[in-house]
Formats: sequence, structure tokens, C-alpha cells
Amino acid sequence: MRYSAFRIAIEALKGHKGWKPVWRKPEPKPDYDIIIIGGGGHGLATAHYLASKFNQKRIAVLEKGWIGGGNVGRNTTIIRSNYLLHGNEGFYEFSLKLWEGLEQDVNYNAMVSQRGVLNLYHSDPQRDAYARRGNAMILNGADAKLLDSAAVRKMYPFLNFDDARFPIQGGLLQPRGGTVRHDAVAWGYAHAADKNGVDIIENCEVTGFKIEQGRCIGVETTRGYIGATKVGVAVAGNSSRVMAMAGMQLPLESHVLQAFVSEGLKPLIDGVITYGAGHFYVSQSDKGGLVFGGDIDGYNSYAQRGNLPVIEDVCEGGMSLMPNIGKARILRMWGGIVDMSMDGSPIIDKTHIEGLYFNGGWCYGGFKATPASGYAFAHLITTDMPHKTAQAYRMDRFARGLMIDEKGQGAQPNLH
Amino acid sequence: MSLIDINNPLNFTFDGKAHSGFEGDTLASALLRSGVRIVGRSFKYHRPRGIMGAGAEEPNALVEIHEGNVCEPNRRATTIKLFEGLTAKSQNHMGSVNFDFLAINDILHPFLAAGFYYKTFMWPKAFWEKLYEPIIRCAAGLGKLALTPDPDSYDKGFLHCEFLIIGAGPSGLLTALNLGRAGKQVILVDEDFHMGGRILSENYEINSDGGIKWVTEALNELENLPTVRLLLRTTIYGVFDHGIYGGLETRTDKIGAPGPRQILWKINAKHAVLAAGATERPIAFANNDRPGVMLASAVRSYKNRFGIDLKNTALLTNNDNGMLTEANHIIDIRNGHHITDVNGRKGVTSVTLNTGEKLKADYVAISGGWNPNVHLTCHKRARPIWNDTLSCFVPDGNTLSSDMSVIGAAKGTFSTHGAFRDANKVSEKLGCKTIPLPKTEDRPIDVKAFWHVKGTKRAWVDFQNDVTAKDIILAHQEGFSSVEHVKRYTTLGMATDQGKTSNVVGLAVLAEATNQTIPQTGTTIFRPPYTPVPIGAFAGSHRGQHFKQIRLTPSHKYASENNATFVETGYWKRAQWFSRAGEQGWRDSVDREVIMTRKSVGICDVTTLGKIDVQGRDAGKFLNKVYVNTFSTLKVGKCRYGLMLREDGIAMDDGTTARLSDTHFVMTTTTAKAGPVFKHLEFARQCLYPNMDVHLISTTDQWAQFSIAGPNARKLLQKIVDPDFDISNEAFPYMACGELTVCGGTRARLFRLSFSGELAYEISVPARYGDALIREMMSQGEEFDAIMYGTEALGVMRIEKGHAAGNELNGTTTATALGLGGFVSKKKDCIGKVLSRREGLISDDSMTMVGFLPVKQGDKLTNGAHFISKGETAKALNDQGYMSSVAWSPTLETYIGLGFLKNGKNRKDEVLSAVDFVRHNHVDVKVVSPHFVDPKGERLRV
Amino acid sequence: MIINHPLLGPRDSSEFSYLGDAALLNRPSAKSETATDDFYRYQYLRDNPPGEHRELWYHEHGDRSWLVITRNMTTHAITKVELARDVKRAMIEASKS
Amino acid sequence: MSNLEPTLPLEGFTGDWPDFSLVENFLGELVSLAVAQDEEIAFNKAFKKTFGKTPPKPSEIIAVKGGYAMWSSIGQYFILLDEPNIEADRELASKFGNSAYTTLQSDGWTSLDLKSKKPYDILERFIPLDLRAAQIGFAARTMAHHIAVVIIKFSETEFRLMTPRSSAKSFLDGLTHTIENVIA
Repeated sequence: MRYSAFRIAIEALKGHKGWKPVWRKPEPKPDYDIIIIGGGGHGLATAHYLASKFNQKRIAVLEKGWIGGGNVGRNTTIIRSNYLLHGNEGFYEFSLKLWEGLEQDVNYNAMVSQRGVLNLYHSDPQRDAYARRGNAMILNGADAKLLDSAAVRKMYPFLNFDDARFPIQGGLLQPRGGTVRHDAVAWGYAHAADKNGVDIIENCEVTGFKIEQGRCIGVETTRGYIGATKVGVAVAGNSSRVMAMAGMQLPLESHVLQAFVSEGLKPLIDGVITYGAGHFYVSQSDKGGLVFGGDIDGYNSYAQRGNLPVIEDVCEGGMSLMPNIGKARILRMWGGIVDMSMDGSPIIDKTHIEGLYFNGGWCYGGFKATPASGYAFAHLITTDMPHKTAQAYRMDRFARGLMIDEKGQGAQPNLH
Repeated sequence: MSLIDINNPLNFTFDGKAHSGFEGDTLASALLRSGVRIVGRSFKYHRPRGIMGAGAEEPNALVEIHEGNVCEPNRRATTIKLFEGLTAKSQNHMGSVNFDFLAINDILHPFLAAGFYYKTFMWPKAFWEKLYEPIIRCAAGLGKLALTPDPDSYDKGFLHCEFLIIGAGPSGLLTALNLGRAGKQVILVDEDFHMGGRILSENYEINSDGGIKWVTEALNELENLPTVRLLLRTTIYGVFDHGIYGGLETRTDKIGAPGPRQILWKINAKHAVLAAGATERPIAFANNDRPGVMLASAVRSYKNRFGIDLKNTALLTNNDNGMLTEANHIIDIRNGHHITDVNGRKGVTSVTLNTGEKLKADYVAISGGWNPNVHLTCHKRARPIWNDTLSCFVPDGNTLSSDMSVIGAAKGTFSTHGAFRDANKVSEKLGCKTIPLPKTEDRPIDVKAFWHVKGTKRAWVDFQNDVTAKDIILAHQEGFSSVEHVKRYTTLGMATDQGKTSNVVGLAVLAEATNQTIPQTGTTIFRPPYTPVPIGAFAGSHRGQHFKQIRLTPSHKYASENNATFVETGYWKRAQWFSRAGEQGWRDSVDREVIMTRKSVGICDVTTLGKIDVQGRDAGKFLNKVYVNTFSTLKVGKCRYGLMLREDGIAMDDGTTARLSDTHFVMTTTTAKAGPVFKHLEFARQCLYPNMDVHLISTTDQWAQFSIAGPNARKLLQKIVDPDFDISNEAFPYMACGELTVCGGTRARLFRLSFSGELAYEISVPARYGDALIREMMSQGEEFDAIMYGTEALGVMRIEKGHAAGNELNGTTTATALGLGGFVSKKKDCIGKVLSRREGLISDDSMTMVGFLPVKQGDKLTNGAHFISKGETAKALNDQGYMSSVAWSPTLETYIGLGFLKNGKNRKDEVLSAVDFVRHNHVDVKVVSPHFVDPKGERLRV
Repeated sequence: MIINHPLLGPRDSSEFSYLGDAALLNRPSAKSETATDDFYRYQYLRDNPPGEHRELWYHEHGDRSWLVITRNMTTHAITKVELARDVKRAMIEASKS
Repeated sequence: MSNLEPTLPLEGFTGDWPDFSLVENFLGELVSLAVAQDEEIAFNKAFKKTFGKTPPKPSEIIAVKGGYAMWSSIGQYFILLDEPNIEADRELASKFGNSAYTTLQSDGWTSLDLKSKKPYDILERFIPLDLRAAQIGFAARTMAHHIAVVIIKFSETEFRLMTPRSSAKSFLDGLTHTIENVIA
């Protein structure tokens, strides 16, 4: 079913009786060419691109709960490609370009809104680091502007310019960055994949891999055994748990990342602002809620809930940057479980088991990567070769000393 | 007997109109008493909205209070304690609340069904951001937030108790009495400004007297029990791991009141008793959102507690509890009656029944049964379970951890007698004697599940967000059948009331649509906060200048007196430069400081460098483990430069370490890494080498330390150091250190180190003498034109000398890349050594630090530029490295730079383009040695 | 979270900072032939189990002790808190015998 | 004698509010004493000889000859000496011989004494620990307003707060802000 304003008008007059499910609810078939484990953003995107761009058939996505219930539905909706290192920047810029055409591609309005992502700096070294980063972005075909404090004040006059512990000196702006209605990304990819024949199977938890002679030939699930020629895993947050079923130990820790939404407020913030002197970033949703977050809680966790120290830390950052938000109230807070990798960058690679592919380690930045992650993973699964923008995301980079460490923090995930 | 003090009238305004109420009123009760019906507009359709509830569950009556920079949006009128002079405004309308232009949305509602926006606004592509979204955003949100800083103050506090009792209704009060009399440490909290809970709002007797009398006596006794603490107007908004309860106390809503507006309490409780009561729920039927449609319990609250008779009321109930409401018409669902429509666009005028009968009414009181307030049990990970008899979710004793008990209505015990009985039971379980049960009503609730009157018109489930039963059914039709999908697709339960009145009804409507039971359909899980909490309260006093601590150096006062400009270096404020009369800008000052230092002598406060005392028989052996080079062989009275790696082989920090005795080393770290290095050393000491005799303590704040650099450094020091000590070049050569006295006996340490490349020392005295020492040195230095220099000049001189600093030790560089590969001892293992030899870190193509000069004299270099080989296009594939430090060298009269270049050590004299797009500065640069000044190091040894 | 420090009693977790899996106590020998691989595994690979996890915390804003805490990663329940120094000493003793 | 004038980090702050007084006291000297590995017996002997007591237990501060001794971390004690003596670390080192290592710490800390009949009204809004339940002689290191603090309970009405010298001003700002908020 194709969506349009015209269609809405027709349905409105018919009492909305004609709308069909956005995706089907098929029973699992005995086997598939390709199984994607994980009905989150990345898994659904992978299925969509496999079917639409790589001409693959007989594809299933297996989801243990309801689709979009993981991090694609629990993030702060930001998209951007403002990375420092080439191993990352090319990939995220590819992702941003895919975002720019997403809605027409999947026929679903995910409200991709390029309202600008601004990272503030508060010292000379920070400014210089942003200059290096902005230049790296431009070298990779992205857009970047280095603003001084006056230019920032013009954009956001209510920020704390006059009584700040760490005065704002300027910012690195990526005008093409922005936000996307996160749930709609999962639904949109599901809708498009489903239309191309992909079976999206909810409430189907994978309980084991069937591996024979070094080759993965299927998966055990709560809905029975399902055979497959190739199996791709895209379950970030639970990667260690799932890959342990294939006997693998990963360079990952699971951590909880909290996010917050305020009560609805009349428009205040147009784009995305990231504080450079505290753990705080914020945007405002189309419904009016301030959507904000900060640092991860800092200890390994599989609980989708966080604790007070980080909530306080985030709000302190918020108040010190935007002293007018004191009376905005936090309406909801939640925690998402993220795969924190050992260098802060993701992994998209084959495994030592033939036919088993892995996609994970997205840290707190998986949402913006969704389209490129799906595309690159589909490319890898189809061709057995990494996509040109994802060549650095290899599993063996740690053993070889080829880390992609944006923050320079080393092998301690909670510092990335 | 109401709780209103009619002798104490209070004036307030609503939408600019003057009204009055009484002490004891909420804004909502005062508005009702004044006959105000429309108090706001709904989110999506901008329908008129009246007051629906009497407490935290209120979805409709959201107002802005105060104006200007103290304006507070989205306050529930039902929870604002009325005070003299309150100004309140309705919100979310264009025009007035009575004539809202955006009510056009209500007429267009067929086109605005759930999720309509996901299906349109996609063509033409550019229109979403240019046209559609701006219109949507314009209409978004509810109240307005001030654009100026919040002037109010927020405080925080920490409480500890054995028992935290949440809710001071009948069960909470009785439990507090039992535990308090037994001498237990008890904290009793209630979100209301009067304790008593439902007793205040009902009119049943307790011990043959008015319920309020019993409450008053109970409170009198509790206030006098020494181990009991009462916290009024305090909401437990969240439960966190290991018995930490978040409480928000509102002290005042008045402007300009002294002290904090709110206090955020962190309460550590060994056990919590949840006595949070229950929330009545509405029933979905056509136009049930009209102003005048209220919860039956709220109608009783307004009557009994606030003394307001809402005349001409029709009651719709499915249970006995609702029957307590005085009404002109009773429509009992259990007898097969229900309402099919509500008439009156701006307020109820009549209701239509399923019998076709039309009844005149100004108010409709609905009781659809009660939902126990199980929220905080969910915060503790318990999943509520469905109770068919009570027709509600109740806490599940099996999944709730043993440090929380639930009693009273929160548990599904809906009679007052039952609440008292629960209280006594839990008190006994907690090891206390109990008082005899007060005599009171014990009515069964006798509820018949009933959720939704089916029909063609819209029936509201979520009043604030305008989610109707039809929306939920449409969501299901489109495949959004998981509760979580329904919530996300329709926005059910996402409003500021967090679904307190809508979640269970919505679930029931979904269950009907899917032909399943409610438990088959799902549960509703609640996450913190229980009610919304201001960001300001979480931040407390940590804002503005108090966001983070400020650390001051011992010479801070002296520097302030001498025109220093300060710079934030972590938490430290350091002097960046010292301006003098006639200097046109910072560059003049910095150039002068560099030139004067290189010419004569300059002094810089380097106290901020981390200092760590490393003592013990195994101290040398220990340092061998953490530094790449060897320290066990360092002679007493000598210093050595040390480089430390992380275990992954990347440079972590550097500094010098001096040996004061066989068992005593003094390590210095960079300013930024003082904390992390100390932690790293403690890790090595306790977790890797726990049998070594080595002891660590930070002495950063203990010693005031100054660097004295320049050809006259020794001459100046000889005037400071007491004459017993020989600091001539022979007696005290480069890299010497020692303990001595200065200025007539003051204990000091002297290190002969140089970061600038000049003859230089670092001298330290106990910090109590820091201020005096800098004054003394500057005064003694007058004859040499001694100057103080700041961090900028320090930076210039270290770049001139080619020393790597924070910009170079950026967490991705190896010893080799920094040109320090030679320091790595081949004879011993150290942390990071093995992994530093991985192929990716030692390949020919890996980055090396080199120096850069502009090809064209006078060209400006910029930090953060990338290097592209001449003739190649500027794109990622051709990137050769980046500039990490840049300075104008007054010594060489040119810009100089340090940076990292692929295979840098083999590219000397190559010319590259340094491209800086973001600063629009592209220049040609030549690769040179990073040591610009005195490469042989002769000056520092004189 | 509250950490029940073996010497100091219950303290708020905000006084502590977290490092990671307690396997970090087990630094490999640089002399082994497989040292490079051993160190790679030691430094980068983690079990990261959804249940009980032994992990290192540092009482940074307290007594500066390193602790080995046994904590359930799904419920956050802490079942054991030990001084890392004692744990490591016991490991050294055990490796001798 | 030195011709350098010592200064206190807060220049000798004193503050008086109804019911509360806060005074930056002259600390005397503070020396840390670290017990050498496997030298506990000799250390305890020297401690007894020097201070007339056995060393304090975790979370404890005890009165000893010349001042107080406080447990500061495993195998480490803080000795607070009443009299100024900038050689105190060296003198103690000689008394303890090989059994301990000493470090002068007096200048690293700022010391504020809080006196009040109702000190908990302030402290419950400042210090995260349960000081009501703490014994007299309780001493612990924790955080207040994100700044390190050693809190000592001398009696039900007398507390000492020690905080690092460089951030003492911020610490004092936080504490006086709290006092003013409580009084309001």
C-alpha cells in the first residue's frame, strides 16, 4: 500500500477502513537464503537493502520482541556525520546521504530534518581539535563550519554566554546534521522490506546457531528451527550474549545510556546543540519535548534503566549551558543498552564461521548509522567483501593495532 | 468539614482576570469555585478542556504560572497550592482559551488520524523541512519557557532511614504511627500539601468521628515522635538501585521567597512501604472530554475537602465506590446503562444515554474503577499483574524485591478498613507492635469491568494528547498491536500526565480490538519519574560559575594584581598572559614574555602539574613497570624524563620524576592527566603488583611550584636559595634535584628541569609560602627584569623547543610517533610495551611528529590543518596528516608548527599543502625537525 | 547504586569509578611466546555476560582502594565486594602452589 | 627563620549565622604515614611509642599525643598535629624508621570547623553520608558539591571539614550557599 496525502484524504472519507498493516505478520518458513537476527533499525535496514539494492530473495528478519523496540526506539534521534577519523567519517557521511533520500526510498515519512548539529567549544585546544575534525569532514565530502562565539550567539541567544564557568568560544556546525523520528525509521524500513517480500517475524527469539563443519546453516528459535544459507547478526546491546551462542568472545561491553524527554514546550531550540564543557546535548522534537542526554552510566549493564548520578550530571550540564531550562520538567527517562566497543567504533565483518556475519559495537552512535550500517552489512553479506566505506570496521583491527579511536581513550569502553 | 480556611481569602488572576480563593485551596479548586470551566486546550485538536481530576493525575488543567523569567509552564492546576498574588494563564491556544483559532484542527480531524504524518509530507522532497515541518513545529508544545535564566534556587539533600513510607493516607499514616512508636527511623512523605490522602476527600467516619479528626490526631502524634520525619509536598519520583529513592520537595511556588524553591532529596532507605493510593480512571465514550466531565473521586474531593458543590452532576459509574458521589442522575453501568454522548461544546450541558434519554447536567462524574499506583514497584523491576476481580493491575509480590512492601489502595485494598489492616500487617512483619485498628468503613468495591462505549464519534482515552479509542483501533488495524507500538504510534500515555488516567483504558480498548484479555494484550510498565521533575532541581546549585569547582594556583592573587588574563585548564584557572601598558593585544604580551624569558629570566606557576609521592623499598622497581624507561637506576639527587604508556601501547602521559632518597621518588604528571595517572598507578600497585612495597600519595596541592627559566635563572635563584646550598652548574647540573631551604630557612625542593630549552629550574615550597615566594622572587628579580609568563608563552617556548604536549599526547600516538621510541627500554617489560609492537602501530606509514615552517615567510599556520602532498587533490584518500600545535615564534619571527605526518621521519624538506577549509587558510609548508630552537640542547646545560 | 565497601560500609557509587572486567587483574607474562596474542585477549576481549560479573571499581573519592565487585549485570544486585589487592595476592599465592 | 609569610587558603575565613558558625582553623600540621609492606608489627610498636595508642580503625579518628590520628586508606594514616612544625614529616619518619613512609600534607588541605546545635540541618544538605548515625570520632573521605572532603565528627555539635587547598574557595561557596539556603 502506497502512502500519500491523496490516500489519506480518501481514507479519511471512508472512515480509515482501508488501511492495511504496515508490515505483514508471516509465519516463519522452514528456511531462507538470508536470516537477519535483530528487528531493530540496523537489521531492518539490512533486509531492505538486501532486497532492494542487492537483489537478494528469501530473506527473514527475526526479532525476539516487537520490531524497533531496541535502540532505534530508545535514542535521541540525532543524525550527523561529524567524525574526526577517516575510518569513520566516510561511513557516516555515506549514512547521512542515505538519510537524505530515505523517505522517498521507503515511502514512509520518518521526518528527516536537517536543522543543523552544533558542537560547542570552550577552549583553544578544543577549537583546534574541531578545526582538524571539520577539515576531515570536508575531505570526506561532508559539510562543516567553524563558528565563533558571536555566530553561536546569533543562532542561540539564550545560551549561557555571560555567566559561564567555561565560556562558549564558538562551535563546529554541520548544517546537514539533524534529527529523525526514530520509531518511524524502523517502521519505514519494515514497510519497505515487507513490500519486497522480506518476512519480518516478531516474537521469535534466536536461542542457538546450528554450526556444522565451521559453517552456520541455521538458527534455533523459540518458534522452531529455521535453516539459512547466510546469517547476519545485528543485535547491538546484546551482541556478546548472542555471539556467545556461536562460541565467540567480542571486544565489547554492554553499557546503559540514558536519555530524557521534557514536557512539551513551545519551540525553543531549532537544531541540535552539544555542550563541549559538560555531558549534555539537546534538541527539540516536533511535538515540543526537549530531547536530551549525556554520558553513559559507566558500568556494564543489561538493565534498560540508569541511575541518579548521570541524571544529575546531565541536568547540571544542561543548566550551565541553558540556564533558562530550570523549570522545564523531565517527563520520561529511559535507558538503552549499547555495545561499547574497545575503541569506540563499530564492527561490520565476517566471522571465522562461514556464513555468519556480525554487525555491532555501535556504542552510543548507532542510530545515525542505521542506513549505512544496513547498506554496508547487506553489501558484506551479498559479496563477502566489506563495503568501501566500512573497510576499517574489521574484527581483527585490535589484534593488528588499527584501532579507530576518536576520543583517544584506549581500551576502556566507558571512556569513549 | 472542609480544609478550607474561609477567613483567609487569597487573590489570584487567571488569564488576566482577578479571582479569589481561600487558604487551603489548590488553583484548580479556586477556579472551580469561581466558576471557570475552560482552563486550557488539548494538544492536537485544540478542544476546550476543563479540570478533570484533583491531583497528580490531572491531564487537562495545565497552566503557566508567573510571567517573564520566572514563568513556569505546564503546571497542573490541581497540585498548585493557592497563594496570594498567584498569576496563572491557560496555554496552548492561538487567540484566547475560549476562541482558539487552532480549533480548526478539530474540524479537520478525519484527516489527522493516528500516525497520519508518517504517510504524507514526503513530496516534493524539500517541502518537509521548508514548509510542512515549520508549520507542525509552530503548533507544537504546550506552555512557553522563559528565555532568560531561571532565577530560582534549588537545593539537594541526603537522607537515611530504616523505613521510608510513601504516601500519608490511612495506610501510610497508621504504619508511620506503628513504626514511630516502636522507635524506628521513619520518613513519611506525601506529595500533597496536607497529609491524609483520600480521608481528606471522603466523608466517612473513623472511630465514630470525622476522618479529618483522626488524621489531625495522628499527625500531632507523629510530629512529636523523635524518630519520625514528615516531608510534605514531597514526591518520590523514582526508585533507583539498592534502595535509593529520589524525592522532590516543593518548598514554595512563590516568587522571591527566600531559600530554595525545591529540594531534591536522595533518600537511602533499608525498606520502603508503598502506600501511594490509587488513581481513578475514566471511561471512553463520545465527547467524554468536554469541560465538566470529571473523575467522580475529584468531584468528591472538591466537595468534601474544598467545600465546593458542583451542582447538577450526572454520575456514570461501574463500581460501588463511585456511588459515594452525590449526583442528580446516577447512571450505573452495572444496570446496563451508560452514556453515549456528551453535549455542549464549551462545557457539558447534557448527556445522552444508551436508552436514548437526554439528561440535563453541568458536570459528569465518571468512575471507571481504580488503578493502584504501582509505579514505584515498576521502578524496582516488578511487573504488575492483572486482578480480574478488582479489574486492575496490582503489584506482584513475586517479582517485587523484599525491601519494598505495598499496602492499602496501592495494593488493591480499596476500603479504608482494609488499608488500616494492611498497615498493621506490614508493621507486624517489620517487627513492630500495632495499635488497635481504627473503626471505619469496609465497603467492597464491586466493580464491573467497563471501558469503552463503542460508537462512531470520538471517545477520548488520552485527554491531553487527543488519543481516541478509534486511534487505538486504527493502530491495531495497521499492525501496531504490541502495546509499545500502540503507544508510540498514537502517542497514548506520552503526555505530561504520563498515562495515569489513560494507559489502562487504552490497553483495554486494544484488548477489545484484538479479542484478547487484558493480561494477554500486555501490561503497562512505568518508568521514572512518577511525576515530571524540573531540570533545575536535578542540577541543584551546579550552574553558572558553580557548574564545576574552580582550582586556584598559589600565585593566583599575585597574578590577578598583575593584569593576568586567566584560562581554564581543566578545573584550574591559570595565568594565560600578563598584559602591560601599551601592549595592543595578547600577542604583544606573549611575545614579550617569550623574548624576556629567553633573554633574561621568566617565572611561571607550574603548581598545576600533578605531583605524586612514590615511596617504598620497591618504588624504583614499580616505576620501571609504569614507565617505558628505567628508574630503578636513577641516582639520588637526579631527575629523569619518563614516558608512560597505556596497556594498549599508546602514550598516556609524560613528566619528570626525581629521586629524593633510596625509597623516595617524586613524580610529576601533566596537568590534565594528574587524576588519571594517579588512578592508573594505584591500579598497578593494588591490582598488578600488590606485594611490592610502594606507597602513593598526591602532593599536587601541597607544594607551590614555579618554573624559573632564562639565562639569568640561576642568578635569580642564588638570591632566593639560602647560601648553605651550592647551586652552581657544577654542584647542581642539568637534571639535578635536591631538598634545601630558601629565604632564610623555608623548606624547599629544587629541580633543574627545562621545558623551554633555557637554563631552567623548578622550585617548590609548601603551598602556605607560595604567595610569599612569588612576591619575593619577583622583587629579587627586578634587577634582571624578571617577568612572569603565562601558559601561552609556555606553549610557544615548548613548541620552539619541539616538546610534545597535550595536543600531541592525544591518546592515539605511540612513543615512536612522538619521536620518543628511543626511550623504551629493551631490557624490561613495562605496561604497554607488548601491544605497542602491533603492526598497525609500527608500520612505515604510521604517523610521526615533525616540525613545519611556512614556505612563504609570513604565511600563517593554523592548528587542525591537514597535509596534502603537492599536486594531489584534497580528499580523504590523500590525507597525509594534521597540524597539532602552532605558534608564532618571536624568537625566529615566523609561524612554526608541530604535526603528525605519515612516514614523517623520512620526509624532511618535503613541501606539502596545509589545507584548512574551516578557517579558509591553505598554505604551503616545509617539513623540518621539530626542534626549532637550540636543537642540541646547549642552553639548558650552561 | 550503593557499594558496600568491605572496610567502610555502604557508600554511594558516585564515589567510585569503574574500570571493567576483573580479568584485568590477570595481566599476562610478556615473556611468553604467545605474549602478543595473550595481551590482545587480555586488553580487548570481554565475556560481558548478562548475569553475574566480577568487575573492578576504584574508590576514587574515598579511600583510593580498588575493589572487585560481583554484580549482576541485569539486575545490578551486588553479591560480593572484595579488596582487589587481596584478590590479586590470593591469585599470586595460588599460582605459586 | 623564614622571612616568608605563610597564608591560609581562605585567608582565615570566619562566618557566623544564627545557629551556625564556620571557621577556617589553623591546621597545625598534617602528615600522612604509610605502613611499609610486612612491617606492621614494627609500625604498631612505633605508633604506640610515638602516639600512646594503637592506630585508628577504618572510618575512625582518635585523639593521640600531640593531636589526632585518622585512618585514611589501607595502610595509610593521617596524623593531625596541633602545633606548627614544618619538619613534622621528617621527624615522624625518623621515629618510624623503616616501618613507615611519611609525606607532608598540611598545605594540601584547608580545614573548616562547623559548630552548631543542629549541625545536621546543614550537613544533610551537603554531605552524602549518614552522619546522624555515625559515632563520635567518625572520619571519612567523600564528596560534597563534587569536591573532595574529609568529614570528621568530633561531637554532636562539632564537625571538621577538610578539603583540598586549590579548590577551597569553591568548596566554601558551596557550603555557605547551603547554610544560607537552610537558614532562609
